Amino acid sequence: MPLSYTILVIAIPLLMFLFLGLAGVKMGKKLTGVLGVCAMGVTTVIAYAVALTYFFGTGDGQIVDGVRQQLVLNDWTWLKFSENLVVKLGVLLDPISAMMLIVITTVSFMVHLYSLGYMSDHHGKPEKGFQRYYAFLALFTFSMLGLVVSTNIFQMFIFFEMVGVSSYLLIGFYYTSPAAVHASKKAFIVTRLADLFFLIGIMVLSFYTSTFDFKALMANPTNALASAQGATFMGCSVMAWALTCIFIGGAGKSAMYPLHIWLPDAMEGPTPVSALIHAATMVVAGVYLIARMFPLYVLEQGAMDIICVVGAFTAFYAAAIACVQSDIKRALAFSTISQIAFMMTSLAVSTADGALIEIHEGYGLGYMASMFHLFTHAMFKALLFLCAGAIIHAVHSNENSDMHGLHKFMPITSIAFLIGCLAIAGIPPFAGFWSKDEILVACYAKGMGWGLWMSMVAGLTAFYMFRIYFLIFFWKKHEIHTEHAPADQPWTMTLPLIILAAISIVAGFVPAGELVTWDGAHLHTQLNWSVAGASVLIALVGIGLAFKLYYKENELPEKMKNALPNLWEAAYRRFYMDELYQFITHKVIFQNISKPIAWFDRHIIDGTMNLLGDVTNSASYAIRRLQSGSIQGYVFVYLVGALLIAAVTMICVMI
Amino acid sequence: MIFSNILIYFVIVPLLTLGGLALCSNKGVKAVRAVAVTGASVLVMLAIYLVAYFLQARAAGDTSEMLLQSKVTWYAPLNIELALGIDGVSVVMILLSAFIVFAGVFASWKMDPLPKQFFLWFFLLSTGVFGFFISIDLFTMFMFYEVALIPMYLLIGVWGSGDKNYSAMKLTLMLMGGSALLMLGIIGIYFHSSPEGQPLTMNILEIAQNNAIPHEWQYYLFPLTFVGFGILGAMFPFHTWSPDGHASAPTAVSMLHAGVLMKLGGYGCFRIAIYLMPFAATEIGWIFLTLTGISIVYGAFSACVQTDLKYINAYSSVSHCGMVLFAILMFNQTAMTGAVLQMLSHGLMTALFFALIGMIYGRTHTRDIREMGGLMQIMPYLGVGYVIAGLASLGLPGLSGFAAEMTIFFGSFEHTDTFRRVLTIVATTSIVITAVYILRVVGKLLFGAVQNEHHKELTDAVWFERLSTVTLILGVAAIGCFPNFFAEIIRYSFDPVVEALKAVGM
Amino acid sequence: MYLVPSLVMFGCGVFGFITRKNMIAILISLELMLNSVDINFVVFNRFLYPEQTEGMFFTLFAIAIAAAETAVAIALIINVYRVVKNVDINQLTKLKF
Amino acid sequence: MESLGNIILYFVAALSIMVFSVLTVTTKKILRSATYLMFVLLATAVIYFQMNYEFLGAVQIAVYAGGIVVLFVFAIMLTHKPGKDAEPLTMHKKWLGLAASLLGVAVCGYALFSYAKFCGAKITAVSTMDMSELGHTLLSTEKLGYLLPFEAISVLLLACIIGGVVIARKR
Amino acid sequence: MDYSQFLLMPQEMGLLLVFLLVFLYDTFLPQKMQKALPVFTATVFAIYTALSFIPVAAGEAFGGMFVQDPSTWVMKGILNIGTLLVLLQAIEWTNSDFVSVRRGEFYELILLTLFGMFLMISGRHFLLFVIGLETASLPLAALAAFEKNHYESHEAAAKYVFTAVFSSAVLLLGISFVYGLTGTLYFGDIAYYLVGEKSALLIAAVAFVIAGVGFKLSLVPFHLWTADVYRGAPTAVTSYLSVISKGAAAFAFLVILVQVFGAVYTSVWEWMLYVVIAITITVGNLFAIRQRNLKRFLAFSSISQAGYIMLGIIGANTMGMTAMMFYVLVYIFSNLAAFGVIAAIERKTGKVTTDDYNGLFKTNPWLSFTMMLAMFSLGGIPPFAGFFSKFFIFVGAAHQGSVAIYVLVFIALINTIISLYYYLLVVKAMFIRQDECAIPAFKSAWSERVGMALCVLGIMFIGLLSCIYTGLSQISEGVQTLFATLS
Repeated sequence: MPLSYTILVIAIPLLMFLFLGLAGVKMGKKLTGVLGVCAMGVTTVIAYAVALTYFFGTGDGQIVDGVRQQLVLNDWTWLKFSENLVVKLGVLLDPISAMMLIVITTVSFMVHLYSLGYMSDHHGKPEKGFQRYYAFLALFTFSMLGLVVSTNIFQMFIFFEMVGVSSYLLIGFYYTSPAAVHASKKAFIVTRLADLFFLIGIMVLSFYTSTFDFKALMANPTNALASAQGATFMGCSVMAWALTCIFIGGAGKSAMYPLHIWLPDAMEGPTPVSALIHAATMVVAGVYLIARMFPLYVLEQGAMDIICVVGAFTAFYAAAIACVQSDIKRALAFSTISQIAFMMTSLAVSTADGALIEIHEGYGLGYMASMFHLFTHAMFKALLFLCAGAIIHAVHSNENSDMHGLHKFMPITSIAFLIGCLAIAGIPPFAGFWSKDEILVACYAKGMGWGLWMSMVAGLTAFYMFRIYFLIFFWKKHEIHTEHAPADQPWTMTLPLIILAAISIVAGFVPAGELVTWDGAHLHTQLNWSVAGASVLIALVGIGLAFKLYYKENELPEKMKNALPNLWEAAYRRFYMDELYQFITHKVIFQNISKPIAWFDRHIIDGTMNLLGDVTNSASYAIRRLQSGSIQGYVFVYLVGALLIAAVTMICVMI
Repeated sequence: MIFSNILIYFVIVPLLTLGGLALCSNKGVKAVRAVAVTGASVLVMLAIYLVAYFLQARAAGDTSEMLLQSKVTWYAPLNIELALGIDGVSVVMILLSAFIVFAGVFASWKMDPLPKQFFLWFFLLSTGVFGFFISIDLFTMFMFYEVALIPMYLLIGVWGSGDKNYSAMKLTLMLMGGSALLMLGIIGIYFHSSPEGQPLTMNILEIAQNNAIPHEWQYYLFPLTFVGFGILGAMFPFHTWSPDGHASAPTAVSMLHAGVLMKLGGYGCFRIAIYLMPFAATEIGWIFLTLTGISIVYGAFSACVQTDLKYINAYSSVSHCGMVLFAILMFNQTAMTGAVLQMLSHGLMTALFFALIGMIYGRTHTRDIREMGGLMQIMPYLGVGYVIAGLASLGLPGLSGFAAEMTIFFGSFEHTDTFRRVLTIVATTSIVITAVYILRVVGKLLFGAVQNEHHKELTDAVWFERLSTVTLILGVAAIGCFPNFFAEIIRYSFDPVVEALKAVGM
Repeated sequence: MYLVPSLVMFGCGVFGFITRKNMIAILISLELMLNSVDINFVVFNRFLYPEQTEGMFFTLFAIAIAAAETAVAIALIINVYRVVKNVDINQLTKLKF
Repeated sequence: MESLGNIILYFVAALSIMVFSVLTVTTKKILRSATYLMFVLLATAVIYFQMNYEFLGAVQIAVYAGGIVVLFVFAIMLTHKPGKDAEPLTMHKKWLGLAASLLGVAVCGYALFSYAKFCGAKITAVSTMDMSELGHTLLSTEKLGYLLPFEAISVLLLACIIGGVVIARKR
Repeated sequence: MDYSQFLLMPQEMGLLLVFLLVFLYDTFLPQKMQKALPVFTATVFAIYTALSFIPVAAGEAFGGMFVQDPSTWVMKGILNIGTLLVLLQAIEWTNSDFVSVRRGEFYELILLTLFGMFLMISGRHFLLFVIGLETASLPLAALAAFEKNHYESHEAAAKYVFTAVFSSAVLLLGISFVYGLTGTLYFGDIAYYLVGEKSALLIAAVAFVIAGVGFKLSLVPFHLWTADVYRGAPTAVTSYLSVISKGAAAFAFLVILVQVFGAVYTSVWEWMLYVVIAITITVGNLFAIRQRNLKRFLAFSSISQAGYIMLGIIGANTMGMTAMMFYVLVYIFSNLAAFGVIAAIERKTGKVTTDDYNGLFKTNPWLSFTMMLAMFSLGGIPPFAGFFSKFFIFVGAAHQGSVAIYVLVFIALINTIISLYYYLLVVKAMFIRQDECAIPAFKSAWSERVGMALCVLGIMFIGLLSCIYTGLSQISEGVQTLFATLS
């Protein structure tokens, strides 16, 4: 299939969005759903074809000197800022974008399919916004695909905004629920704040390099950095600032600490949406952004260090919180944060010593590992979320206290969930093992401390995942609350689970090292058995611990909780980050900035204007006595006026 | 013969419409509507033709500063002419105005009482607006400017709501205060328009050509003209007419006022204040730059805590229009292009907002967001429209606000001095604050549970309301999706002014 | 020196105009003022420009004007008297502010 | 002209003008006020005569003293109410009047007496204008002729007559 | 004795002829024909007005005492138009019960005062000027007292006559000083003698002359009579007082200041006038804000308008003169439109306050429309004539060029906002306010309607038709000799 068909991958969802958005109201639910799924299926097929052609094809100068080239397929001028700065919209194919096409279309297709069942009713009532839902899904898919194929950083920014909005719309899908509305608002505003930094970063970067174009930037990153030679701001080079700002943009989307707070709340949206957006695709946009600009970052060590620290901390922080969450979607959300932080860290541990030529051991590896993990994580995390969706759909609750012991009722779901857990815990041969192992290798390459830290987090991951698993499916006998006993869901929902589970098992064998590398060249990797062994061991310990604590109902968890009540409470409340934000937004911004400004406006500024009017009026009132009605008074004023004019002029002129 | 110039018809058509309306009987609302729609449609067609003409002329290599120039001497002793001419900026402004007038007619379809009188004033206002944009003579520009202002008083006073007397008076007086400053400025410019011994002129192009305004006079005249127009452009701290005025104005009037009239301010600032007095602009522009910078953030913050829909929008307008003036004062092509894009964007978007607010208000009889909620369930069409307007306002790519704001930011950032850069960064923060207040109002108004049981019986938009909003939404989307089309029309119109600024050492 | 009487007369006229209550008395004060101006003209004419007679003629006409003014004013006073039954100037303050 | 008699006459006239002026505006009885006015006017006429403006003096006596004062007296008679002629001045008004008149006198006095031309100006050549010359000038159309004002004032008088009629009419 | 010189004053002669015709009609025709007198007068006067626009030969008469030049010619024409409008609007009133016995006198006095104003305009000798001034003011006292059944009318007349006589005494004092300084009363000769003069006497003289003429123009602080007299006098007389008398005084003032005192422009009267104008505009406006009686309201508005008129004079240039004449023309139409409406409503209902006008638009749309145009024009709103006249008057003033003038123009502009405020109050009452007991719908008389229609036409088109201003401009360019002695 010619690569130029890539444009279709983007166009079809867009057209679907417009079509469903405008005409959906008039159509039946079935028709809408089937249409959406079919369109997505076609898109998926084309995307696979394109990606495979890109990876394995050889025509049209795809590979030069053994290096797989970046291909710019379309480039349409969207807006010209100035002669140099031209925003174009186009399609860029390179290993990571091709990979992302696969990831996005796969997960999206699964979710489309899954939603046919999931979205048909809402807590037992027929879902009203079914058409709207599919339209938004299509919009999101379009935005995300547009994001990954961006040819320039500004297009990236545009689609960052677009995915933000789609995410907003989908989180707020149940718009009658205040929680959902609040969550969607929060998600949008937090990511918007991050995007502000992204924008500033782009402004600085583009000002010095005079281009937005990725290809131009990455072709010669040293030059790009050198263009801002000497320009510093607060002691650091402006490029470091620019790249840090851009990272903050990415961090917002990817929910890095401290901009992660929106993601758990975003779970208010429909679960398939969480699977698609908040687990597999949109949240990795930040990672993707850094990866896209990797050659620049690698040369700017300061920015890289910041990313590294943020990533490592976030990984642990989120994992710790995930250990105590009782809402299964929230727990999964924190797990997602933690995993994305893995990817971030993996990217950031890459270092280049000054020049690009001296490639460090972890340099290419971290990049590759990160992307690989992105891929595998998308699959198994989507799986986990969809499983969670199925469970929620069955028991109409998110709380694990309402579940317990579901294994008997929903065996397929249980097995799929177990596969997902094993994958994320990094048990061979499941997908997560392979990618996580590469990441740990890269971390150890940077330094022992980084490696140990990340290994520990990996262990924690295994623990909390299995904690969830056991709490849902075992722990104790299920108490049936609803009229129907929970059961495995219809095929539309089960089929995606099975497919994804299958992918999760085999995805680790994809030869990522040969396909997804930063420079397009092959990277030969081999399993580092010492690292792998250690990590598997840690994972097993975690699983064991979880088994001990949560497989059967017992007192132990409660005892642990009581042993460190404060810590538990703090972790359960996500270390009070939400309260902090709440404080800043409501108390500081609303109460101490907006309210005073509004007051100032009404009373001082407007008051001044009104005062002018009042002063005029009262002046008018004050001088009314002049018009006393008495002729003699008039004449007096007349004469004195004339005499004063004369006298004053005399004084002025004569002196 | 001036009548062979298509531009003059932008004034003649509204005048004819006025005449037609005057002939309608007081009773028959149908005839009134028919005349109004006809007039507005003709205007839209003329505007579209004008754009086509402009593109074709430019493509054909006509690089003169103003196209379609023609002039008739009006007041020979003072050298006042009826001088017409357009450049890219005027063209898009005319297009914008035509669309908003069109949408405004439909938005006031059910105007009551006195529909005939309403449309009379409405079209008088549009006459002023179009006249302003096609003129290149200071006097006629000023005249049309005032023609556009005064109908506002009655439109708000008679057909408004709430504390309309106060608002109408305040609005009129403040804007007239602005025009008083402006008049002084224009007189000052006039008397220094030519070198010693040559006849004075009111023609903007000639004045710019002569470049004879002494520098020490520019120091007085620039602030006069800039503030004069700035008041209309809702520049801090002269914006306070805007919240009250908009809150009381009837829908179509708010639309026209925010959509078009406020643009007169930005347009005038650029066309008269900066173009004619580049020296003072570079010397003391920073004062106004600071003020507009404050406007942007200040308006946005103020909007955050308002509870009246129209107040929110009015403050949002302060912020957005501040952006326009801010960009104009950045003195480079990119930023100025952005300013005009922002004018277009804000014009359509705010008109859309006000149209929707009017329609919602017409149903719920309240504009207090605390008393409403969950309207999306009741009137999905209006709800979706409102969300689209909101998204345009907060700068969603694909809708108009984004392209405009980005052009402004990138243009502003082209400056290397710290002052401008810091201001630019400050201005960019508005995109977050905008998101905050837009989402706040959308969340409270449209989402959530229905607050008032009575609202459940309300109906969704009817055909003329839909037509009105669809027109505007299409405009918003057109600018958002194809900004370059508009930017290319606009961009080169700024060459003369940028060169003039460069010549004085900008 | 010849102007002193006229000056005093004018001052008296002003004083009378402002202080008197009776409208006729006010009119009398006015006559003083007009007359003082006449003296001015005559004195200027005689002392400074004796070769011509413009001042004298002006005075001549001024006397006629004064007569006309007085006539109209007195007619009005009497008219007012008919309505309000006295000639107190303080009565005429209904129109004010 | 500069005879002692003339000077004495002048002083007598000037003094009586001043004294009677003051009396005119300060007397409480309105009729006396009118009488004092007549004295002032007559004294003015004396000054005119003394300056050889006989015609003017005559007009002054005839129109002013004869006509206007009589008019005043009639008016007083018409409007006078016995026992009501005492009009106590309010202090407030008195001060205002005094201030205004003093200010006026001060300004005018300063203006007049600071003017160099006046100091030491003397009556020089005394050329009397005989009646025929005066009449010719009055009806001349040349420069320094007064035909037009003469005609114009007749219009003025006509207007005042009509006005008087309008005012005086009962309806 | 060259009586042919009277031929140089055809407008004055014509006016006297009209007067005679009216006088004879009034005196000799039988009672039953008297009812047609107003129409007769208006017709004759209309013919005369039309004829008065026949260009006349420019020249001096009576040894320079009387001057006829294009500017005086056109100014008289303008005043004729205004008077015609006043006459038209007065027809219905003079046929009303209480006035009809005296209607002949009304017209005769109006015509005679107009004659006086013509003398003021054309007179180039102080004696003629003073006679003109008196002719223009004394009969007005009689006119003010015209409504005998109203107490206010009497009070107004008394106030008018006392202040008028007082001010003429002050004016005469000023003139006597001028005479003392120069020994002549011919304008041209005075100017010649005054070159380089700079004495206290001159300053006092100028101040007193400004006071004397300022009284007619009702400049602050010589304005206090205005409101009371306007309020008390019959509306027809008020409208006459407010426009015609003011216009004539403005022109005469220009001539005196520029021609007589032109030599001492910068040294003496520029700053006097500067202050007077500033406080005139401001005080007039401040008083106007609080007025609820429309006639009083228009009185104060006319005070501030007088300030604007003076702006055309302070520049002391031809541009200002053109603007001044143009302003007067526009002002005539605008103010008379307002007074026409007020008169019509007052005649029908006796109501004259703004509150009475609440909801007028509902009942009497055309009257409201006329009134609104008048208010907009007075407030200087385009495209109505008032906008143009204001703009030109500012341009005329600013043409002088000093920064001080710009500041003055600025003050004036700020005042336009205040004035707009109170003009809009009237509009608000008519259009926005609602009232259950609004003035009921009525049909105004044909003559009133013709008068108002003419005013509306004037308001709408005087500004848009540039030929009027251009013509005036050519005329004032043609009398540049007036400005010859300007320093």
